[in-house]
Amino acid sequence: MSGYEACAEGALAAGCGFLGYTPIQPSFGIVRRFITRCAETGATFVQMEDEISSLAAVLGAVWTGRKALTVTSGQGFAQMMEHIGLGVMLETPCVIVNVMHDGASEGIPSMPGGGDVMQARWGSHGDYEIIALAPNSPQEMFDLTVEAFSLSERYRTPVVILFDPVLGRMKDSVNIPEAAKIRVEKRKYYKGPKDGYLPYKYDEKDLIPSMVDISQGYRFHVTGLTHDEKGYPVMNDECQEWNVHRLVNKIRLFADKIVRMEEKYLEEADVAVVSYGVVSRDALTAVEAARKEGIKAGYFRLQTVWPFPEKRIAEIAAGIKRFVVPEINFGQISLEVERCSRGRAGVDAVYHAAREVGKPGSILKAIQKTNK
Amino acid sequence: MKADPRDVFTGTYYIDGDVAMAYGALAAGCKFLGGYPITPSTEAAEAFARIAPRAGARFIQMEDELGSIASVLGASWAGQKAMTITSGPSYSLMMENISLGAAMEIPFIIINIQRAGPSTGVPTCTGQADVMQSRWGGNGDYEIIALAPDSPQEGFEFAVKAFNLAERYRCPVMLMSDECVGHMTEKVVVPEASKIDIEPRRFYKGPADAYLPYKRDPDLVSPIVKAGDGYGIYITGLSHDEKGHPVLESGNSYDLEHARALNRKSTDQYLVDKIRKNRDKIIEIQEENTEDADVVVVSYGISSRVAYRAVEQARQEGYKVGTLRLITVWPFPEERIRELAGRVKGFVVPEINYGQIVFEVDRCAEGRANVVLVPHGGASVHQPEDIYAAIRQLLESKKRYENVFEFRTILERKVFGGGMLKNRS
Amino acid sequence: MDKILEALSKGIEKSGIGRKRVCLVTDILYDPEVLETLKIDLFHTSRGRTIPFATGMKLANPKLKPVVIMGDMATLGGNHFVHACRRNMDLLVICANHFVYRRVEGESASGDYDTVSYSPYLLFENPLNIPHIARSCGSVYTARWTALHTDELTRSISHGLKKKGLSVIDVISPPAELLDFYYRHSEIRNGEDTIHTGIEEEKKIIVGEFLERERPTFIESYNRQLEEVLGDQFVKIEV
Amino acid sequence: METINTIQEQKHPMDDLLRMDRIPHIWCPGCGIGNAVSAFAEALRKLEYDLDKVVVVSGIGCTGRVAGYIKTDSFHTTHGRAIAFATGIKLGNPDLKVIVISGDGDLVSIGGNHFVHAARRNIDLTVICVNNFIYAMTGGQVAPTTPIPAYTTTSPFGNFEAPANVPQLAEAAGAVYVARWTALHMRRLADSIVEAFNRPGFSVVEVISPCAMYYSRINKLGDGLDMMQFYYNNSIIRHGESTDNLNIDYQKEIIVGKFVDRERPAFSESLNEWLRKDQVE
Repeated sequence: MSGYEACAEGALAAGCGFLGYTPIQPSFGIVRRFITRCAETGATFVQMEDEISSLAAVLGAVWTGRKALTVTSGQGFAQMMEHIGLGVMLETPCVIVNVMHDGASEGIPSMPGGGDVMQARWGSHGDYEIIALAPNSPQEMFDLTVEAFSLSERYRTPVVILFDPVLGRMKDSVNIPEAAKIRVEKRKYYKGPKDGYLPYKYDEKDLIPSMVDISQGYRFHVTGLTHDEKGYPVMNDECQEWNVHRLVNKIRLFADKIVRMEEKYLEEADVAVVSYGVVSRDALTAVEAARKEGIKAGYFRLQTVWPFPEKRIAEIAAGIKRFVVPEINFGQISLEVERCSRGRAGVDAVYHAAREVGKPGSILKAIQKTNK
Repeated sequence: MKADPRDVFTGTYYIDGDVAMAYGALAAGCKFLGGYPITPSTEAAEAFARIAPRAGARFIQMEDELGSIASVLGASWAGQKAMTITSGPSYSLMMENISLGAAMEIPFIIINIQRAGPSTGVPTCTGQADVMQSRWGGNGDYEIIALAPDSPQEGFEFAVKAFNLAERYRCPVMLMSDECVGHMTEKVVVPEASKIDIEPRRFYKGPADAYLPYKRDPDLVSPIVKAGDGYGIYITGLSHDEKGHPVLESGNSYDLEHARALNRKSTDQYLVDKIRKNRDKIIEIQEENTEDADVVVVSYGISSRVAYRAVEQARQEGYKVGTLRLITVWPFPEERIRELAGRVKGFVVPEINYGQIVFEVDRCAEGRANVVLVPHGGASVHQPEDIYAAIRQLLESKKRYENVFEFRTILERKVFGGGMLKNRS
Repeated sequence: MDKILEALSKGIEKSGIGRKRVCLVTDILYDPEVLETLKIDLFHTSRGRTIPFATGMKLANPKLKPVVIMGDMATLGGNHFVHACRRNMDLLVICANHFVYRRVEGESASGDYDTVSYSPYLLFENPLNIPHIARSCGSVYTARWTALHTDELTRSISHGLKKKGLSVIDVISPPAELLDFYYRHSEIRNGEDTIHTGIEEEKKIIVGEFLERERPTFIESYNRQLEEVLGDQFVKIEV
Repeated sequence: METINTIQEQKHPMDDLLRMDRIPHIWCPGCGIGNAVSAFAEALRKLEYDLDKVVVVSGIGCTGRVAGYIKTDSFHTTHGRAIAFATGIKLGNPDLKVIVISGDGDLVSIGGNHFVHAARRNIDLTVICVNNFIYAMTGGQVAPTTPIPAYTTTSPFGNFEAPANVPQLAEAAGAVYVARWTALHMRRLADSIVEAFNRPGFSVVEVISPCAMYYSRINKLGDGLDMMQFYYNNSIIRHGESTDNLNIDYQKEIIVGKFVDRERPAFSESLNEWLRKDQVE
């Protein structure tokens, strides 16, 4: 199964019932798989006129009780920025799959890229936090897509899955467990009396308000404007503080629970290679090659790019000399690593590592250099 | 080069920041505005529409923001200085075409009057939460320049500066103002044309058949031509080579050798390199009393004016507090922060968001100085008391923070009481 | 070379407006080699944003006559199309009506080509009647041809280039192997009411020149209105 | 003991349909949006439809605030994207009745593409477009519907762009039901909304409404009521009129009525049929 197909299967396994999309290279593999499985799963789909409306339709569908997905790439993702903001403000769980391609604007559509990582975090106006996952194999495409739906329901936030066309086309065996064994977080529904429902009354413990579906008789109102507990617009700084502070903290304070990462050979390492997505495959090869040469290299992979594993990076930084951060861009996550290492370990960014996918030469060279 | 007297409406005005920016843009020679109404930036477009026909400049209100930014790109390629004015959600809609503009290396400016977000937020009130977005909002890798004025007068001056930088480096320049500055009415002096320096567009002057749209000079910027000059240019948002022709992968399989060849041909890296290489020429900061400071307050835009009050108070009480105001928010003055981090106790960063530039400061502080964020959800400005208290707290604290320290403001305590704080470690 | 570009090149020649004045704004990826024949400036923009890009160009340099070839017109750029027609911007818009998203591996066109369903989107969706939308929104010249109607297309392009205001030419240009199929299934009906030019299953494709009329262009209206109000203070847009 | 007769608290018939806890609303005195809302509420009352199954979606702008006052499940979304958002709701749960209420700038300018394509797909939505010829929320800028040569803040020397003809655009794109009324045609408007509501497919009702604050003030057209009456007195009812003739000139007569009423297969029908066929193959 290819990465694209694994992603579509993961979405369906997580109970996704709606796909809104606009065809754009190179994300189409997911759409094709999803559509062919629609008839048997009862899911529905719509091909919208542009990416703006794709995400808008997805947000609408979510409020009817479905889990919803949109897939896109590059410029399409850039068009979605406004509605990521709306999704955050309405606290609408949904999953956005972004197949990153190389370069700014249209770049090189069929080449892998990593330039949208910061965009996923900062792309929409205003303050918010988001969750972004970066799988590195078809199996993980499946697992993390399921996880993405879980996280989005748990934290009521849009979740972005970042991968690239190389992973999308990569064929590998994917183990899809039985339906009973796939655990997906259930939506947090309100269960009290009908007239007592307040759309944005949050739980003190997790800061998450509970949802209801359209047509259940709650007659609720939600708005993208700054709103109070009732969901009605209130235009003052206190209410703005009430919204923004919580939107940010509902993820920031629980980052430890969200963060997923993979570590190898990090004990007694001198150099740690921090990577994510397709590059991490080469990073691991490079680390192992370096270890054969006697360099004490360690391997650290981000499965959740956002929130960033700040604490863990700081811990690792205390024990090593240098970080090597290979990325398919001109320095994005390397900046975060630099920040979190707090001056304890230097950071070497390896730019555009992926133009050499399949040959970890530049990463290995960077590791060797740190050892000198 | 000096400004064209026909474009400069010399005089002393009592106008708001939005209008001042429109005057500034006209003075810089802007001849095209593609706009779409959105609070709180509309006044600028309205002012432009009123004045522009007299200066031979054109205003068109497009059907949406995607249209307005695309029309700006087109107008710029047709040889005119062009800009758009926007805010909040509209700015998010423009991200795709900002990325296109950066990739095509088109000089243009965007005036973003920031408002409180996310989403529709509080349209009529201020915010500073689009700062990271202007740097990272488009897809792919590119660098931009962003300026943050703190008064209507600066709104005028920075609009001119923004056009100059855009023409100089052929890149998008963001004028990141905010609702406060935009709607603040103050004295604005528009000088005579002979006192305004203008960077003319660098047109190519060599023979037509030798023209390469992306052949760079030592500053990594290339001269430009106009559409309709007969050069037969091919301009694309795809990754391109010197000629502007797209470099594309052949077939679907991933071919390593081919990828290497593309890497050599593509000019993508110059989108970031041209700014990074010229950082020192671009970066502007305004420092006061940083020489002997124990604490430096790093701020930009309207927050710097609020901070000024707190700093004054702290200095009166004998604390050694300096200020560093970012005039160019992007590129960020990394080196200077690194230098200061070595000798100050810490930085206080007041911004009307929950942490954006403060992370950059924290990164450059490299753990050598404490960094305190004075956050603000938006819709109003900080209370100087908060900034003052943050300065005091920083001076008194003995331990080294493991991350950015989020100061608890009066507003936060008022809104949440003990509620949200319980969760804070 | 692409049939549309071939016709465009001949059309520019025929119209005699000069290659320097024409520039091409498109969201379809053409090989740069086409410029050797076309000898005009070519701008490859983001999907669907061709018309506003050309609008900006026209206003910044009114001497230009931007030609827009839209690949994804019917979807992403629909709104710009509607409003450019309304404003009557002085552009020539050619809709390369692929019936399918050409760059996405021919989604709708997969399957048996002989029973191909006339749909630019999904197999079951209703296609947009482009000439009718154009007419309703205010374009001054509307025609439709298949890419194999070479002479007619050239004539239309030449006419559109000379015509003041927004001209729309809907060109049925499916993947090469289907060209002939559509050509055979077309019927020329000049002057047909655009209400009947919808592309429907089991029916012939109506082609021809459907509409020709005069309306003031954006720049003409702009000049007239502002001159009236501002008088000498107004700096006119020189065309 | 003598009982004192107090005035009994009475329930207004619209209390159940509007969010009374949000009244007073934000609209200016003399605005026509209130009329559109009461006509809509009246239509809901006449329909006797299960209000739990009705969803109101609106975009941004003065009319965009309508969703906040209607007591059904209601969504106030982003600028221009109300129709796209509503499309998602309708496809997510086809049992719902989804109504989009928004302004001319929101639906026809920035949302023009979604308007065209939702009509083309024939998504089962009812769109109520309150046309006040201006962007009012942002302070009176030129809209695509502004007649020539009305003055606005971004057409300070008079508008020169040809205005859009909303019914014609709707018809050309494929709407199945198109009507237009002015804000004072309260009963006819309510009846039209009922009809549109019951019609499967994409239906559009345009409401010509005064903007007392900006459009009227800048152009010196009197107060809101004057304008409302002017529109009403200058309207000519012509059912079935060709949409070609529906352009609105500055302070001239306005043709109102029901212009289009036809049948086309709705999106969900076509989708389901396609899925069934696909399954068989």
